[in-house]
Amino acid sequence: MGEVIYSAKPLWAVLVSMIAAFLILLTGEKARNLREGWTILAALIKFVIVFSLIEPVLAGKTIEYTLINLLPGVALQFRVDAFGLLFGVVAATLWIPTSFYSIGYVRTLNEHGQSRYFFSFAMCLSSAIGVAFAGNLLTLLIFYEILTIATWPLVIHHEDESAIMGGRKYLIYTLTAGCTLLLAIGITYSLAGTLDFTGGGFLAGHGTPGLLILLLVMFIAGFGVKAGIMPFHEWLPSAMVAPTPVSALLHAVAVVKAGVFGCVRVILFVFGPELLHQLGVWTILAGVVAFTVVVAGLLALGQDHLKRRLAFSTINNLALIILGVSLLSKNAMTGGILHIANHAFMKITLFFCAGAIYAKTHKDHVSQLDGLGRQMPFTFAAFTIAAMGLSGIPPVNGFISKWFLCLGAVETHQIIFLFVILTSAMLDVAFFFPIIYNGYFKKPLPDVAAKIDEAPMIMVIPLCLTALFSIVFGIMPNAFLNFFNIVRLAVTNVLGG
Amino acid sequence: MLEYILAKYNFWIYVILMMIGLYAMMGKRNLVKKLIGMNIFQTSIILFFVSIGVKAGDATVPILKGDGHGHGEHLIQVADYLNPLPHVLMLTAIVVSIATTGVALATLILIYKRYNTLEEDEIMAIRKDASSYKTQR
Amino acid sequence: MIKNWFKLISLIAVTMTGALLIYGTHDMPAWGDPNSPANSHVSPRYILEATQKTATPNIVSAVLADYRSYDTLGESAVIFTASISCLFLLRRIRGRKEGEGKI
Amino acid sequence: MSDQLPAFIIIAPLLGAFLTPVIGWRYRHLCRPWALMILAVPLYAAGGALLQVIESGPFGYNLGGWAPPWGIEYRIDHLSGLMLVLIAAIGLLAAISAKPGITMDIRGKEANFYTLLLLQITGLLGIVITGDLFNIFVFLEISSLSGYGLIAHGEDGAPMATFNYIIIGTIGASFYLLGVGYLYMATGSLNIADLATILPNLYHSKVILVGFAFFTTGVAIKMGLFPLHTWMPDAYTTAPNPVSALIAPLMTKVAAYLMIRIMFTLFQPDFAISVVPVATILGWMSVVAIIVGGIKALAQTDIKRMVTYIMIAEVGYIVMGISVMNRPGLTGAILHIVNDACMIFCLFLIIGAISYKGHGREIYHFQNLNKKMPWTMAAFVITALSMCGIPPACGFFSKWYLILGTIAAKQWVFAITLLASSLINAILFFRIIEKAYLAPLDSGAHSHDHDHEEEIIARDEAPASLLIPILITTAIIIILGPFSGKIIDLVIQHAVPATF
Repeated sequence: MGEVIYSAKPLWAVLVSMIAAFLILLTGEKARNLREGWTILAALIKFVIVFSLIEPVLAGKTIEYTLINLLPGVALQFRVDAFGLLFGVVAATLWIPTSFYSIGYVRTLNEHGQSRYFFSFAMCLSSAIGVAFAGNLLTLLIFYEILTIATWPLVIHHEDESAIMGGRKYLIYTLTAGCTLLLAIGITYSLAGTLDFTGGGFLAGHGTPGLLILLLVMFIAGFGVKAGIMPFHEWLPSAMVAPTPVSALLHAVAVVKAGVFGCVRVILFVFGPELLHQLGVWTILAGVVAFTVVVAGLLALGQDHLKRRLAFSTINNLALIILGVSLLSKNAMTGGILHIANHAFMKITLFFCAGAIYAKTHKDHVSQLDGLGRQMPFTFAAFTIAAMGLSGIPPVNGFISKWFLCLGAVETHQIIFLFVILTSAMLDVAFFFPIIYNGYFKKPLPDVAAKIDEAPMIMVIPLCLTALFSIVFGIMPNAFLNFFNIVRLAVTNVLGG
Repeated sequence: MLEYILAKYNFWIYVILMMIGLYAMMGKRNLVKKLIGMNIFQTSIILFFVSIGVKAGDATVPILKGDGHGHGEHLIQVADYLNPLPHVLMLTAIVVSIATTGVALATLILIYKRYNTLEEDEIMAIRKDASSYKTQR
Repeated sequence: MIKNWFKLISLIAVTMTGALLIYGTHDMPAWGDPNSPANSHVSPRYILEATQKTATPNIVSAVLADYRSYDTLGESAVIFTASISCLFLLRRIRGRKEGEGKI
Repeated sequence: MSDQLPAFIIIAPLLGAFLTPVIGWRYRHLCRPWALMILAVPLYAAGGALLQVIESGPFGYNLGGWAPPWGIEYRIDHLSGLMLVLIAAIGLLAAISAKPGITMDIRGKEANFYTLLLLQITGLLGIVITGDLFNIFVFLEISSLSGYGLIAHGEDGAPMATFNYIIIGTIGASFYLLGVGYLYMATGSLNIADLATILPNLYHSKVILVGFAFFTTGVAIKMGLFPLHTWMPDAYTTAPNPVSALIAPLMTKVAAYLMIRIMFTLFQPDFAISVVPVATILGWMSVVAIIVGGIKALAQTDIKRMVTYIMIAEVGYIVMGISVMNRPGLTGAILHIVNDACMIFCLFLIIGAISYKGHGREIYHFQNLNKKMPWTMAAFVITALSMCGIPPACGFFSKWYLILGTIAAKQWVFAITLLASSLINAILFFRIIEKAYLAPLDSGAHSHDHDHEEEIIARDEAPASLLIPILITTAIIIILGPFSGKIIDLVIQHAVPATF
């Protein structure tokens, strides 16, 4: 790794939305515009700070900021490397459209508890950035736990029975996972004496293979809960009771991505490809996630509730990311990491669309959408673009990541995984295209307006923008935010050379 | 053997006394009896302590013979006087024991005013009735 | 039945405690041994010095009120605490009926 | 002045206590300012003492100018300095917050109340500061006796609970005294530092073994370690609210401090490992304590009683940290003493605030409480999260060190118990948070698009004298978390024996 810059920028990136969160709470319901002003302001400042980090990181530098020493060898420390930056940029960028969209959504539906909603939202973003910029496992865990708690008020937002049950399920899953992680991190520390992420891992040469495998299982189980890996995915569809922007944030940007991010951090920066090859567990790991990919795709087919269908699609795609990384070949890794960003843009578009449809028409089942494409053309166009992207159809950005994933699968000489990836793409087609077909070509239901009658502009513009960006990044992966270069750098950091 | 018993028997007696007191504190159901047990227990500890300070032979109470300014009739011999420290400690312990007894008696007065009995079983029965009454309400 | 069961438990606990205490006496210096550690480590100095240092022929008083006077301060605090505790518990405040709000 | 600083820590509250009834004789309303003024002195002095320890290492103070084994000495090292500051700070906050509780339960007896409060704090401070085994007993009795008096003045059932506490507490104190007697018999000394140099030659003496056993049992009774906890839930549940807030967090922690003193200063650490298997026994007892405490807490609907059972589990944490006998474990135990004192204190204050506002303590009484008492409930949430071990609140960090300790000792059962216990805590607290923050489920009227027609619930916050201490404690809970590294660096790492 190259030069290290000491700067408080990562800290500010985390703090800005935390401060905003408290300002939101203090402002309260009385001054709504001011309250929403804080959200937007914080989102913009956060984006500027994170954006300013891209250039030095791409120049091979690492930005470091130590807050407090906790243990010999462990500090509360931020360290921005390429991989962390990727997640950070995605989260910070997507917060801007999400905040606008949220404002539209909660005002259209006249939701209750708006202050709590925006407060939790800002806290989520803070902790997501904290997860991204964490320099070691303990710091990561700290922000990961804050994220868990900050999301809970969002999940139970509706305060009806299904919301509370969903919230309980969510807490039980994620807190248990947090405990598992705490234990795993404790063991890691007692083995290696350090917790700092190192490209290529730092656990090699410590402990017995049996213990290391146990450790890997604990880590993957711990982070896998948020990432929705198969035996632990149960909470995710239940958490769909949350308001749609929350689902968008949950599924596209912050929460589940934090889980995936953690998995990838552990695989690449704690264990490292070499150690995993030595232990010979990568095929098992890849097998488990491949199973998740396929089964989640199949389950998605059976869902009539639109958001539940999207939830299973999320599980499917997240598993795809981890699959790419656990294949441990260069291209697969590139594809997997790049898919973090690409999937975020596409999935947030899809959720925005689902939310716009719900806000306008109060419909949330696939079977109710017949002919709605004529009433809401922009929404449906965006939906189509994102769905195409997820199915791997060029020129949308999903194609690029899937292409690299396929290349990587071929590199490993395990053709089965290539089949898995292709099957997944086909399943994507199978569960998305009926929606598009229903929307455009089916005979409109009686309650569908004949003329164009979209959701409020403040909701439609963000979803169009994210869809647009999905195409732009499909054509020029390096546009604006240099995603592709960042990913390449991250992979180089891991594999060296 | 006899020597061994002679060397230890008085500690044993105090231990037996202590255990009588401890049993009363734990096993008796009458609160006053518990309190009496507590007193026996504490007193036996005091006796135990005091017996540490004993010196066999001619040792006497630790009050110096002499003019009180160190110019005694003869040189002070350590073996002539009992060990004063346990006595000092036990003066404090006696006070502590009295104080505890006092506070315990004060709570007993409160208990008696409220329940009109000092039998633990009866008090428990009354409290059980009261709480079931509360839940019914 | 339950009562007896409880007493049995107490009896066992008490017997075990007593046995432990008696077991501990095994290594004790003999009763009245003038050379036991208790009689030879700290206390001789009290006997030898007390009159010069404190001008008190009664060594117990000297130790009580001077060497370990701080214990004695604590002792008076204990008595004070107990008296205030009793006062606190038993004093009746005018205008407040006894047992008010209680069963 | 600064040489005599340690003396002020005890003398000020003690003399203050003696004078309080005199002041209260005529001017009852002056008792509170007087007590607060008095309590500021030990806080200042303890802070100064801690700084001095940090700067120049442990120091002693000979009372009356008598050299240690003959006279009584104060011994202030890193551990006792930390404890002094903790006790003085919580004592002051408790005295500030006592006002509403007094007007509720103890009207008319302010003078006596503040006297006993000062004596209680004197006793606790004295236990920590003194370097003499018998002097510890005297202060233990001061704090116990004032505690008995304060607790017995509680709600219905308090006298009975207090009587049980007196009996069991006296057994504990007497066991401690017997331990002192056995040690004195074998060594002839009462000074801890002196004993620590004499004892290693006598480790295989049966007198010492029995003395140690009685020390530990006596202290375990005072701290409410599992099978000896029976007095605790009743006593702390029935005590008046300001009293439970003062005594519950401090008494158990001071007893835990005593246990650390006995095992690591008075005796060498390897005594408890190799000579007698005390460490193992304590470890398994703590496992049972954590599990039983958690399960019993789950069974309670009265939140105050629930917190007392949580305390039993938390005592288990501390003992577990001690029992693993390694550096991270003991660090975690000491850190948890500080953290847990703050958290339990805050919880009892919140319970006091809620009761003061006339709400019941059953969980269903928490309905809508977030609208009536938003600040109190926010503090409750933060404390609850800290109890569940959610960062950045302080609970997470002590848990982290404790888990490192269990891992280093390869005690997997211990580690899993700790984790399971934080999950139990999560269930315990989230069922209350759900109740407090969420609309009632059975109202049925909760449709998706309700138009702000929720009934307006007036804000009805606790008085400032109670609310401000709550918020200060909450702030401390958050700040202690990230700064635990600093505390360990400056203080706790020196308190852990160098052999670890």
